[in-house]
Amino acid sequence: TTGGAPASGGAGTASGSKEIYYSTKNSTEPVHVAMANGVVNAATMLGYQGKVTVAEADAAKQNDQLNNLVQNIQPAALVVNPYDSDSVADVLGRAKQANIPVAVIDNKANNAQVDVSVLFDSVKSGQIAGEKAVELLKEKNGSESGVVVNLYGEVVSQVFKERSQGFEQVIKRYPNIQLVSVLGAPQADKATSALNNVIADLKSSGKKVDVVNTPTDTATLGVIESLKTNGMWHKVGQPDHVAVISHDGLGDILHQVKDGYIDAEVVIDVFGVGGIATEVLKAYPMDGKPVPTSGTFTPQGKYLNTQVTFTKGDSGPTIMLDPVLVTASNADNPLIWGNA
Amino acid sequence: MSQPLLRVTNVSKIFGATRALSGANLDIAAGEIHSLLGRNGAGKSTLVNIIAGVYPQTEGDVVFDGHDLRKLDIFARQKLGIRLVPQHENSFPDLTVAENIFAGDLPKKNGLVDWSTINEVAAQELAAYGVDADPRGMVRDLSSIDARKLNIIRSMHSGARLIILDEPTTALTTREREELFAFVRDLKAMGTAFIFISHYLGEVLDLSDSISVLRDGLMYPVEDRASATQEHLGELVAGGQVELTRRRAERPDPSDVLVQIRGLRSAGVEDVDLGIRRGEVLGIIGFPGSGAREFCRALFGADRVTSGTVHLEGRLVRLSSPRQALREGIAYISFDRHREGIMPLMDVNENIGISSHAGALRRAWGFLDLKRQRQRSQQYRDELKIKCNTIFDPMDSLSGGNQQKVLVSRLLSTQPSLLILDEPTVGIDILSREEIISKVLELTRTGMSALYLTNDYEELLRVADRLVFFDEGRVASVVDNDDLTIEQLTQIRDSNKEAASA
Amino acid sequence: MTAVSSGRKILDFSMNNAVWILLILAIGIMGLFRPSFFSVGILSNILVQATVLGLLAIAISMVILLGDINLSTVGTAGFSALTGVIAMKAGLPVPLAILVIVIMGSLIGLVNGLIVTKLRANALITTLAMNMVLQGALLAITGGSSLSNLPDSFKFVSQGRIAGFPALPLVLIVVFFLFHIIWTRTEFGRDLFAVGGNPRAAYIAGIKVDRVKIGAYVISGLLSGLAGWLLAGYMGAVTSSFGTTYEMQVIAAAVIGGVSLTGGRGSILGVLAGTLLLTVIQVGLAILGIQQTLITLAGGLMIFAAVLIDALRNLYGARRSS
Amino acid sequence: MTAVSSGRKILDFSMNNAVWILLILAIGIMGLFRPSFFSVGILSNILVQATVLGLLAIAISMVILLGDINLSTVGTAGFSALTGVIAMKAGLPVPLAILVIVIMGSLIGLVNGLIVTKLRANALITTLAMNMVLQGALLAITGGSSLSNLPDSFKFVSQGRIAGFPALPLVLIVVFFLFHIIWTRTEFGRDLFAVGGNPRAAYIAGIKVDRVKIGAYVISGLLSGLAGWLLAGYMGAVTSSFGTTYEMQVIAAAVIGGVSLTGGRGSILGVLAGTLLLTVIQVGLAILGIQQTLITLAGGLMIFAAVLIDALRNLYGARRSS
Ligand SMILES: Nc1ncnc2c1ncn2[C@@H]1O[C@H](COP(=O)(O)OP(=O)(O)OP(=O)(O)O)[C@@H](O)[C@H]1O
Ligand SMILES: Nc1ncnc2c1ncn2[C@@H]1O[C@H](COP(=O)(O)OP(=O)(O)OP(=O)(O)O)[C@@H](O)[C@H]1O
Ligand SMILES: [Mg+2]
Ligand SMILES: [Mg+2]
Repeated sequence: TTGGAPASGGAGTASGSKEIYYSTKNSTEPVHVAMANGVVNAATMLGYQGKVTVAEADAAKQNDQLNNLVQNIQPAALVVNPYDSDSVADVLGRAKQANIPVAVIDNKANNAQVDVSVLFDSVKSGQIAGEKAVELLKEKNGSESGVVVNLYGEVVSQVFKERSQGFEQVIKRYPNIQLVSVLGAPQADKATSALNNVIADLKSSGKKVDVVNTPTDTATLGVIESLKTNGMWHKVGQPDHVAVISHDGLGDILHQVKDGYIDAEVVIDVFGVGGIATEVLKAYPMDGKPVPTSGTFTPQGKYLNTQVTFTKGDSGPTIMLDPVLVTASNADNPLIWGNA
Repeated sequence: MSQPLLRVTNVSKIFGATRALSGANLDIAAGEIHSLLGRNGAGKSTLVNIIAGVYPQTEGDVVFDGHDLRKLDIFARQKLGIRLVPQHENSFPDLTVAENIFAGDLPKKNGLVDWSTINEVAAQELAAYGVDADPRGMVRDLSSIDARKLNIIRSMHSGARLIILDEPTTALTTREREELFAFVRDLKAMGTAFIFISHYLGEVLDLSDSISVLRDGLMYPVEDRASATQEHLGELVAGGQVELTRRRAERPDPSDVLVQIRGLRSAGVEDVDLGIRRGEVLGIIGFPGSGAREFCRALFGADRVTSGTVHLEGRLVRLSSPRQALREGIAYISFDRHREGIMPLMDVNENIGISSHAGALRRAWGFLDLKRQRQRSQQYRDELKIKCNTIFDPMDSLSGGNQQKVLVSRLLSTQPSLLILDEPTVGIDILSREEIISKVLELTRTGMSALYLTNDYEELLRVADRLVFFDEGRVASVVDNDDLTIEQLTQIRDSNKEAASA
Repeated sequence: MTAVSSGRKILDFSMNNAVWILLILAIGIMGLFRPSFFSVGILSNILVQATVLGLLAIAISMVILLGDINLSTVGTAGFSALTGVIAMKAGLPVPLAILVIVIMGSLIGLVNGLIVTKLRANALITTLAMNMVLQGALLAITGGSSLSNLPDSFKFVSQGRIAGFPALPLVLIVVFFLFHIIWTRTEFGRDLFAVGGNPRAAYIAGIKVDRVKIGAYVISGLLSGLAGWLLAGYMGAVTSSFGTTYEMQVIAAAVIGGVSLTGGRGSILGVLAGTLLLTVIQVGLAILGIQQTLITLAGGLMIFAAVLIDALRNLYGARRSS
Repeated sequence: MTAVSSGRKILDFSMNNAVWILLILAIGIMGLFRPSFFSVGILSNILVQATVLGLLAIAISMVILLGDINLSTVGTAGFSALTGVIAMKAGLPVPLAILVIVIMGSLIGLVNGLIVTKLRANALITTLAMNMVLQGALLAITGGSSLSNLPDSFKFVSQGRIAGFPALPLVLIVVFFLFHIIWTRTEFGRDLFAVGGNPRAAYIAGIKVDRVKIGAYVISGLLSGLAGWLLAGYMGAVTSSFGTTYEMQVIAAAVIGGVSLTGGRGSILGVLAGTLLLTVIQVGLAILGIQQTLITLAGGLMIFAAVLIDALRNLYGARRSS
């Protein structure tokens, strides 16, 4: 088998493996299932076999799995979605020593240098949602005022944290908007209960919710039920409509956007993040070339992002993928993972 | 006579490597009281457990009232009227007294449990059997004697036709035994049959219509019931002559006081002053609640001492815990073997050694001297003739009596100056009893003193140098045992009681 | 004299009703910080949110009373709800789909019960493994996505109103009343306590120990299935992380409610108090707007406090009776 | 005759060593599907990954032997590691920081022990609440982010090699050997088993029951702290969800390894076998590249199978002796 001795020169991989591994942080959310498919499909397109290991939302487990991959399996390339940005640094260093090309996607890796990082700009997602919320308030109430509920997610998730942060940054600019911030994600029942409580709480002071934002679609499923039970589930445009803004791009939620119940969905390029990372690995390090830190890259596969830009980040060359705001008009775009 | 009520034919039982029964035979008619005698581990409990359906026999037949019991489980046998009263752990501490009596067969009205009937009937039955307990109170709060009686009431109330009493009288007072026998006779008169297991030959002769002896897994019916005597039964049980151990004539030196107790108080003990002489066996007598047992427990640190001093060899001893007491040279065997004695999961070797961990078996760095432990266990096994395959047999595979011998070994091996024995021969066969007693007496000759608490006055009078009578938490009187008789003893005990209440 | 004895009486009373007093205290404190806590809306929300937890708490209590434990209640709820929803999506009428859920829950309970009684396996580890299997199966079948768009008739009890009042708390009340009767007045209920208190004595007393145990497991599964249905209806979906918010709370509710983990001791009223206490803490923390990173800690400290107070209560009880 | 008895002997042997045989079977099966499983690399990885689980499994076993349970081992590991790392970042030298971790673990154990013995609180619920508090505190202090950039000297044992062989398994071997000695040959160890088997009898036999119990909890905390240090070193960070994968596995490893949940029975060799079995299953599933949504299910089924086989082994043992 592979002796573990790194090949000299650094072109290509030591093992000659035809496998590209994707280490995902969890398999419970559809987003991550789709993201894994992005890697697997790109690998297949490039003539490799795409394989997936799942860390089941545990940093130590992901470490174990990555160690196995780096030390024993030695795949042609490794795409990693760190469950915990800080705890993968050591093992990624070992991958570098073993000359395995590595891309980090979705969540960044701190204190590590990798061949490429392909990331979502989650703060920007939140900001886009925030701006949409302000716009909706203005349409409804004639000014930037009203009550906005942000159901934030469990704080261990960096993405949820940044989405909330971006959202609240925007909302807090407007003194006449009342922001209610409450833990209500990612579980649907948590969202239902949290929103029920907020609605009851507001009601006792004679107020009503105007906009609800959640950081993820599973929570939005719970929001829908809460609005239904409270008799607040109406179509866009009806007088008692409560605006809902969500993130991710789950099929069921896209349907609600199309049907005119949910106002907007901030969609991230889920297929693109893994696909583009895999394509970049193939085009540069697997071909013996360093990844540039400027210029553009045009992926062969079809993704929401048709062209991306290299920048220089803390962990080396970085590509930031832009989120896309989806409303009723563009909700059936087949490149949105939830429509696949 | 037609068919007997119960017929046991050629029943054998093998537990792993142990042959507990080989070909037992037994016939019992309705209204008959049949007693089973035998040494510890002879197979008595095994036989009755097989009859009741607790576990199956290896071979042989049991027929009850024309039904082949082989095909019936414990529930079906209970429906036929077979009821087993095992000796221990048979109540529900967190259920009420009334519910305990009816558990398994609760009266119902409209499909729901009929609590008012349960409480009423329970109150009647408790009164009928002389148990002074609130039917709505928890069994947890009952005295252990009352809890035991409750067990018996439970099997008697439901129209049983054969009641099996496995050592029901251990640790009962004479009066309580009489009460128990009275209702056994009442039920017998109504046609209920009994199997009665006991190691007390006197009461067996007193109560039973017929007797069998189990020895080495074999069964010997006592042919000539009418002319049987205690001596005769004792020989049958032991398989030879039993020599009764007696105290030597010469008494310990009254001026050589080993333990001096002054003003001792604890729960149930009020101001006890007492001197224990070196090499003396001091018998302790008192009704439940008189403070006799409580005194023994306080002296061992098992109950908290609230005031008073104890000097041993002139040295003030601290009685903060059993561990401290053992360290000071005071050892205690509890009357409650299962809760306060055996370690069921550990082997015989460890059960013997456990109280010496901080003493003779201790080596540097908290290590134990395992080799020494094995040697000592082996020695006690041989001396006290503990019946087990090896000293590495788990404790819960030993019969009750042999477990008791292990506990005696445990405490003797701490080489105490003062040994407190609380019902040490409960459930022990006559031969083993003499073995234990003579071991204790032998040690008193080397300077150890013993407190001996038992309801078996015959035994007490054989071993004690002096007797201490307790009443209302105090020492009522101290009497030299100069060939006292049981009658004299009970007379002193009862006159103390009267003097106190006068 | 009278002052002393009435002081003692008050202490006695508070110790015996510690959980209820804690509950009232908790509500009072929450209300102090946020008066809206006393609004009908929030109080009825608490009852609504207590329902699923309450059913699961009775489900686990059925087994804790035996002296065993059932760690698979949440997994059972999720997997049963899933099968029912799949059957419904495949065309089964709603009432039958609900029946499927409840039957599936009971079947899982039956399997647990058989393993524990017939193979004499340890309950804790068996149900722990069963929970992993069920949650794993949920994940495998949903493929990580959610089943949503459930019909209104399926959600009626979870979201509907009867005379303007939410229907869910009615379920809570009916089920608690029913189980109060079962625990105190039926033969099965009393046998349950007897078996939990002393299985050997129960056996000798002619109680079919294995049958009672299996029955308790089946009912535990049935209630878990019921809770699964209600939760699915409440959040309008079966998700792959179904019910995980309840995992720790279920045991806590039962034990804080005074169901003894050694078996044979417990009351339905206690379980209700434990359930309500935990729900009030949850809802309160959410409404008070505690800083996000502190929520877990605050919740943990509250449960910890409840555990300590419960321990003091028991210690006090033991002191008094000895 | 001889055929029958030698068949019986083989059966006896396999039943008594069920976990070891399962372990060998698991390794064999994994190797069949993927021959690389037998490489020195993977086998040494298994040992590396078994170390943290192994230490936590002994930690929980110390308390399970008492008949109690300690559900706070993972929380203790995380919180202790956090305090040490914070102290280190504040300037404390590495060896002292490691000491801080171990002392903090022991202190948490002490608190658990005192609550359980002096307040007579139920261990399961106490340690469950303690775990919530510790994990909540970890989250509150880290604010949801991680502490990384740990110095190499801190990580030496976790990541370093001695004579080309990873250092971590050495810790595993040393600790297991040490605890084998403690359990079988020391006064404390034997007292532990006695207290677990019959606490009241142990008291009367002169054992300081409370002290032994508290000692067991303290050692349990100490080992958890040690595991926390090693895990922090292994991952190179203290994260806010530190160690949560181990949560279920810790109990499973101990119980599959034959430590009786009713107390008083267990062996270190069994715990080792349970630990290795679970690790092999984990590593194997990862290496086999099982479809991601099936992994939880597959893991659950494997543990379930181990539980069933263990139950059959015990049942067989009981049959033999009666
Ligand atoms: N479950 C068991 N496993 C192994 N051996 C057993 C078991 N139960 C009883 N024995 C053995 O069977 C034999 C008969 O025991 P049994 O309990 O019937 O004696 P016994 O006559 O009741 O004694 P005792 O007078 O002490 O109560 C003993 O050697 C005992 O050790
Ligand atoms: N079915 C069984 N399985 C395992 N152990 C048993 C079984 N039956 C009895 N034993 C054990 O064998 C020993 C003897 O049992 P037995 O029923 O004879 O007790 P006993 O004679 O009533 O004890 P005691 O005399 O102390 O009351 C006891 O330690 C008991 O725990
Ligand atoms: Mg017996
Ligand atoms: Mg006996």
